[in-house]
Amino acid sequence: MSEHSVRITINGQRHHARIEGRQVLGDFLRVTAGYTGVHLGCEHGVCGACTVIVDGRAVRSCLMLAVQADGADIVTVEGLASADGTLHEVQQALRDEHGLQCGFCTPGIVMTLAALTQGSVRPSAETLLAALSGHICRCTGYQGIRRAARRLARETVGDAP
Amino acid sequence: MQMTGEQLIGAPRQAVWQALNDADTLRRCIPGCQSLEREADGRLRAVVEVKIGPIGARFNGVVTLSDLDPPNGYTLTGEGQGGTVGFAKGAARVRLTEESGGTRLAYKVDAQIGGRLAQLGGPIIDATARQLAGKFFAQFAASLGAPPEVVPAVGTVAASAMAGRGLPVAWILGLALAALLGFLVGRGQGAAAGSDWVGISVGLLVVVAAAAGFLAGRRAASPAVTLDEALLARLAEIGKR
Amino acid sequence: MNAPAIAAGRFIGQRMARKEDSRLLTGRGIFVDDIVLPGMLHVAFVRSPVARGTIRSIDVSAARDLAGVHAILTAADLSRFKIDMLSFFLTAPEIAILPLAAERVAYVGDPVVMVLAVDRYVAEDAAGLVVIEYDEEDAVVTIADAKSGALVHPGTESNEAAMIGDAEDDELEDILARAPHLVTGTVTHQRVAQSPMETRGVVVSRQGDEELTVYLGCQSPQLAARYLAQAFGLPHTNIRVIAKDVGGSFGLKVQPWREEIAVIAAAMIVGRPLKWIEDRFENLVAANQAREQEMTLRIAFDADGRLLASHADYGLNNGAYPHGADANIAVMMFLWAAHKMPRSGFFGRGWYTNTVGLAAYRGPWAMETLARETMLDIAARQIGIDPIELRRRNLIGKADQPCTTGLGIELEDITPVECLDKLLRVLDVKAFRAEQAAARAQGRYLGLGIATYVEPTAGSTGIAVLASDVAQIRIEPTGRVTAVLSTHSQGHGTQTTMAQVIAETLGVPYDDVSVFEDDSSRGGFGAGASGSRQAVAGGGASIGAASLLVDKVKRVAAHLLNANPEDVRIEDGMVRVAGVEEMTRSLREIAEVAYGEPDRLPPGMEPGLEAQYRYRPPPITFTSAAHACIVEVDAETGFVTIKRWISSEDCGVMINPAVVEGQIAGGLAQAIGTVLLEEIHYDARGNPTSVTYKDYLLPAISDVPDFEFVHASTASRAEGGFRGVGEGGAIIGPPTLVNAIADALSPFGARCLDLPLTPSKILDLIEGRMPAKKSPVPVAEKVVAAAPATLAAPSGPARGAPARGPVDGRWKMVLATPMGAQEMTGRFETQGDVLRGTLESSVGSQDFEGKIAGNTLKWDMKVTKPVSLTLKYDLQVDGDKMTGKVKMGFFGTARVTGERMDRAAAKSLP
Amino acid sequence: MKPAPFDYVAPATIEEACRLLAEAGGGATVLAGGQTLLPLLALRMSQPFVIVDINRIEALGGVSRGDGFTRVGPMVRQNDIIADATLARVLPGLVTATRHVGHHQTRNRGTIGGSVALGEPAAELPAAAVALGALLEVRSVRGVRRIAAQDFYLGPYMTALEPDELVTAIQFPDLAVDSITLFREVARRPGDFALVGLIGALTVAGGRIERAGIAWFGMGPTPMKARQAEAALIGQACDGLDVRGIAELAIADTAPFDDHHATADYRRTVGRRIFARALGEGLNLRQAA
Repeated sequence: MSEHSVRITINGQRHHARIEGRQVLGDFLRVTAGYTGVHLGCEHGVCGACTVIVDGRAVRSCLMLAVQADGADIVTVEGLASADGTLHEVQQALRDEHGLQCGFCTPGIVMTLAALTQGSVRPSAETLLAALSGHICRCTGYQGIRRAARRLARETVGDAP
Repeated sequence: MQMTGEQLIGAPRQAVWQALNDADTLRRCIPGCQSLEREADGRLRAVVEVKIGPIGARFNGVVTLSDLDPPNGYTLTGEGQGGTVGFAKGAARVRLTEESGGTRLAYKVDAQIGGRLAQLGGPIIDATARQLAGKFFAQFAASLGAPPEVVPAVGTVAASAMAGRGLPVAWILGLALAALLGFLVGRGQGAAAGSDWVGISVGLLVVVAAAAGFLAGRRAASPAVTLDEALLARLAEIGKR
Repeated sequence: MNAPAIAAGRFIGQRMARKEDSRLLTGRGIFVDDIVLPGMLHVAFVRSPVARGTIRSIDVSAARDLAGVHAILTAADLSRFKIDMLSFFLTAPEIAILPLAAERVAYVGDPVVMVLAVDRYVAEDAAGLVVIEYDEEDAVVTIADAKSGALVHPGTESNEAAMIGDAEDDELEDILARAPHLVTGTVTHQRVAQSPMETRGVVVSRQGDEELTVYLGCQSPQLAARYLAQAFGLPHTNIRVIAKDVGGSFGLKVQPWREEIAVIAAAMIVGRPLKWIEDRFENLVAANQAREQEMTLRIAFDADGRLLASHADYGLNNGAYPHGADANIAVMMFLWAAHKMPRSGFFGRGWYTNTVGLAAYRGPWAMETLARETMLDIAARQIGIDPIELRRRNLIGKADQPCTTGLGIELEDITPVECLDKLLRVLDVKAFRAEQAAARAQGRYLGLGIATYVEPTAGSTGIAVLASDVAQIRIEPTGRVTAVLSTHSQGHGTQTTMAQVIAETLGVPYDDVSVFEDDSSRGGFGAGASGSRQAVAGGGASIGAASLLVDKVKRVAAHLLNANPEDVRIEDGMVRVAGVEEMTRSLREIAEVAYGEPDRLPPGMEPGLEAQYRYRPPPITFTSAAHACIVEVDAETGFVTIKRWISSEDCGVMINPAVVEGQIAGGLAQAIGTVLLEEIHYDARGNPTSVTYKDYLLPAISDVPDFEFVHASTASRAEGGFRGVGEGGAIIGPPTLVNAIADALSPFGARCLDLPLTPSKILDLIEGRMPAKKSPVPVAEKVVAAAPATLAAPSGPARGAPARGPVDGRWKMVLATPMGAQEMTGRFETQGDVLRGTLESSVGSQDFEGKIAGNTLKWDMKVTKPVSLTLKYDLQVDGDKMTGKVKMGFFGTARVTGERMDRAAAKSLP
Repeated sequence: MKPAPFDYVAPATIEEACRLLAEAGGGATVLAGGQTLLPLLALRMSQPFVIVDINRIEALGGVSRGDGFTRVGPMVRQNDIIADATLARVLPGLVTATRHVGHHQTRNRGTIGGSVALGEPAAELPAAAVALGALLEVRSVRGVRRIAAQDFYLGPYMTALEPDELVTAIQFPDLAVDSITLFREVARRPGDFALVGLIGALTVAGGRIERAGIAWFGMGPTPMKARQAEAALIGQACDGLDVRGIAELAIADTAPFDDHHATADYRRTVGRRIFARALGEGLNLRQAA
């Protein structure tokens, strides 16, 4: 089985590692790089808990090999709040709206919302809610998550499920 | 899962019996069969590799021949281990009787598939095994010099037509193979997108139905599956391997 | 007696931001898989691919040779430990349960071999190299299979895991037969997976010979530690269970089970830290599951639609190794707990099958609400009464209380009627009916569903482990407050809600209070999350401990300031004396004196500001609710759209409305999944076939509507007036939605009693094609007595054999009750056909008198606690063994076994 | 759920990729978006000796216009298909279909070529390729060949692609400007597999249907081309079209199956209805309402 040396930037830090070709990105981020905020909920690309931002886009870190991220710039949930502890806008919205309970699925939801709201143009609530259909939360019934998404959206119109 | 059936083969019974006991013939006829060696006391050890698109596995199968009653028939019991993906096992009773125009081969099979195959593969298994049996049959008959049953350019058949086709040896090893479609060895590109991957079981069931139906030829019942020329060409081509 | 809604306090009743959230939102929570220890090895299990059979051979040679593999263990390796698997009640199971399968496997996924390797990748590589040969046998998969099939557990009498109630009740049958209206239906609830987003997991490290630190996904570190201590026969204090953050549980992690126990045993063997994190495939194949039950309910009404009687025939698939063999007595206890039901009977049985074992799932008795509420709607249609009116006529209201239900439950303040009233204030039923009619005219099918229920939450009788909770609170010398509680959160937010209660009671800022509940080595025993109990049990304990501190602070301050303790108040962390502003001191100043200057304290006062209080909640506390749901069913595709959902609940005083609504909403989402999406499938050979999240469908954000909340909030009699709210949504949600769909489909005369209601099934209902039904429970049919050979267990009791010795003497007896096995000592003495004796147990002893005929002993015993009932014993003596049954009124019949304790004592009694 | 060992190679050119595939002799699996392959690897249902990652091959990306056709690189990510201005103009049907593939997060990685090459029978893009008459350009060390999408799919995950071949381009013929797109999908949840779905493109001129390409997904072993319905539509006047009759013909070309999520019966019944609606609404026919 092949081994590869990779250079990956995570939350602004450069990581240089030698890894097996088969190592999944999610395992690399958690085990090799130590970003345990990345949660593996299903390892087959359905639950969304492992979502991180790779080169500006929200992707499932369980559906990518770590070696594929060689040279990539990755942001995990640990990389959002500012150094003084001030929460990122998305994190604050979820906190204010009680958008989490056990918090296991939360990092993925945070990263999807962070990826979609980072640009200059705010997406609509519909766009955010459609993207959130790629996340499973077993605790909240999505009420606070939906409120947070609407608050983060360009305009706060109701969603059409 | 149970299968019973019979088939007329255009060859004398002695020839059929010998072929049934000739490891080399069997190896050539078994889809995806990498090796098949006869061991002491009638045991046959086989390695079958199967691959469909990105999915694939290697199976080690052992078949034991018992109740040997040449040239009238025998009983086979077989087991195939696919490692992580699961297992397949079963038993089959084979009878050969002479008839005008050749030899009638009748068989009765009882078998199961287990492990991830059964959990993720769902309903494909049963149909796959039947299809493999039919597939083997075409090969086997061909190996005996008689052409496989005529295949219409476009076969229109019902899943029910799958029943009662096939030959136990292929089927027993096919069990291992049943994991996935033998006639697909090495087919398909592994790349995929979307989260499309779980539909596998579903689809396989039907393609197998189609293929088996196609092998079932004219004994078609009400229309269920229409196969296009490309598929028939592909199946025919694989049939030649 | 309902107190008016409580006016919100400073913190109690406020939507405070959760203390848990800042760490969870920034990726700094600590879940089991985040724990890494030096030298830690990773575990992968090799699991059975067959549902039932014997293990012919195990070959681990190839796996053992793989680089990176440290050890490979089987049941034989673990057999050096005597491990007692326990039920949730910490009682011994009725069947032998091993962490790893030894000779037989009983379900697909049954763990057989453990691989210990440097990482999970290698562990799985090696697991794939282990070759196990099985002799497969026909699997017992469904309840129907269990009744006729082979024994799931050889050596048992039958596949009946547990039984309650009565098969025959002629008097009741008579009432049902004569009733003006009899409504009958069979409700089928599919098997579901609790499916917490964090799967099960354990990291364990051995310190010294017998000390263990266990990081565990659980619902209470305290209960888990006690469980492990009993299971391994170790001193409780040697086991430290830590569970900082747990990613949901919903009943699955209520107790450690086979895999966790196996990993802990393995760690003791190899002396290296071990980690096992269940992957999602394992979770859906081999983690205990829930529900899968059927109830045939017959309800009799008088001409006015008032309840006359009902009979429930109930079956529950226990799987192979349930967390506790169960016929789910709670289903029967609460089926009519809130209704004026003159006469009700039931016959419930739990069955062993070759499927994954039964575990709790949010509202484990929810079937009673599903069956009752869906059948009440059918009754309303059949009788021709509005479903709301039918409920009004039969619900127990304020004026009817206090009262005692037929099953001995004392009701004083349930409020389903009040909840219904409040609900109907925000729901205009008339307007909806008009809209519904207009829609139907255009071929659109709208439906309104309503349901009511009551939910028992914290209780303090019957279940020992749930009887009390403890709070230890300190006002630190710094003036900040630290509380160590026996509560535990798997998302409940008890670090937030308990801090609100403590800050409110103490009069300190919310931010000054820190709550710890994550480590069994601090604080005392408590069952943590279970049965919606924490607000009541934990809240009460917190109020109790905080009140002790308030009292002490007042006495200290009064002493220091020469004031009257009654005039001292604590507000926002400042200690004030009424009317004397300059006497105001910070709590910190008082604390510094209390800890550091004992001489300035009142004479004889213990220094420090620390208090502990263990709270016993009232015997039972009820939460009530009424929900309404409006749906539209697309008659072309069978898809259901939920247009509106209103929850009107009374969970007493709300500590944090946002948390309350979060609990209800989470339960409702699970309810929506249960009704529309979720189902664990097994094929005929016991292969699970919904083993990924593409086949096991959980509700997504697009499946769950915005919920509207109405709160009745009447104070309970519990400390603080809390009632608890954890499970309600998952209990009342399913019938609310099913009733709405049935209402929408009423033009088609469809009955929707077979969950889940998939688009395919709904279309079948609409077009009159009956969907393929699973085996319904035949009404009160008797268990086959004449058993096939397989049922004649070798070690089975020799029935009807003549007594080969007198009964006189002392006997060790075991009573298998719904609460687990109860041990007692029996003393017997016979004179002719008169039998006298005494039964002694930890609870106490009681004399009895009965009859002996041949080898058959019969006597009755009256019991008054927890409810009054008569125990009817019927035993056969066979030499030094005794077997038989005891009828326990509505608790059903329990098996009794006995063994002579002292041969010598025979005949030697005075 | 961790992948079994394999060798990983990431060629930079098509030629190198083809050479690697040829050398592997059937033992290689191509990694494009990986949104299907990674779960199969994690479940160990896929245990290839070699993974050939084509994500670093520049030449496999990009959307370009040719004479009478649009060329889409197989490695164009699904979300880039959705965002592409050219495709929105010339292939609205492809864009609509792509919106229904998986979820936002999987579409950020998932590619059109990966989905088309896998041939999941319940997926949108293979059906789109068939309905829109796409031509697949396929390369190997043995040379180049072009395969019409309708001949490409032999069964689920079973295609005309040889083990040493790579899909290097997907060409869509231009549709008349006033062509009509038909798209309907019924799935348990957004992003789930279709229980039943259809995509089609009709070209109307002078009130008559000139060209019709229609394919089902989730309705058989492959994307099922509605041949009989297409034949019946061509040359017909839009007004007074027997929508339901044509829906019957369309269903005749399907072979649905029972599974956990729906029965074959359900798929046929609902397929009939959504076809009639899609066609009716597409042609603004009153019968549809």
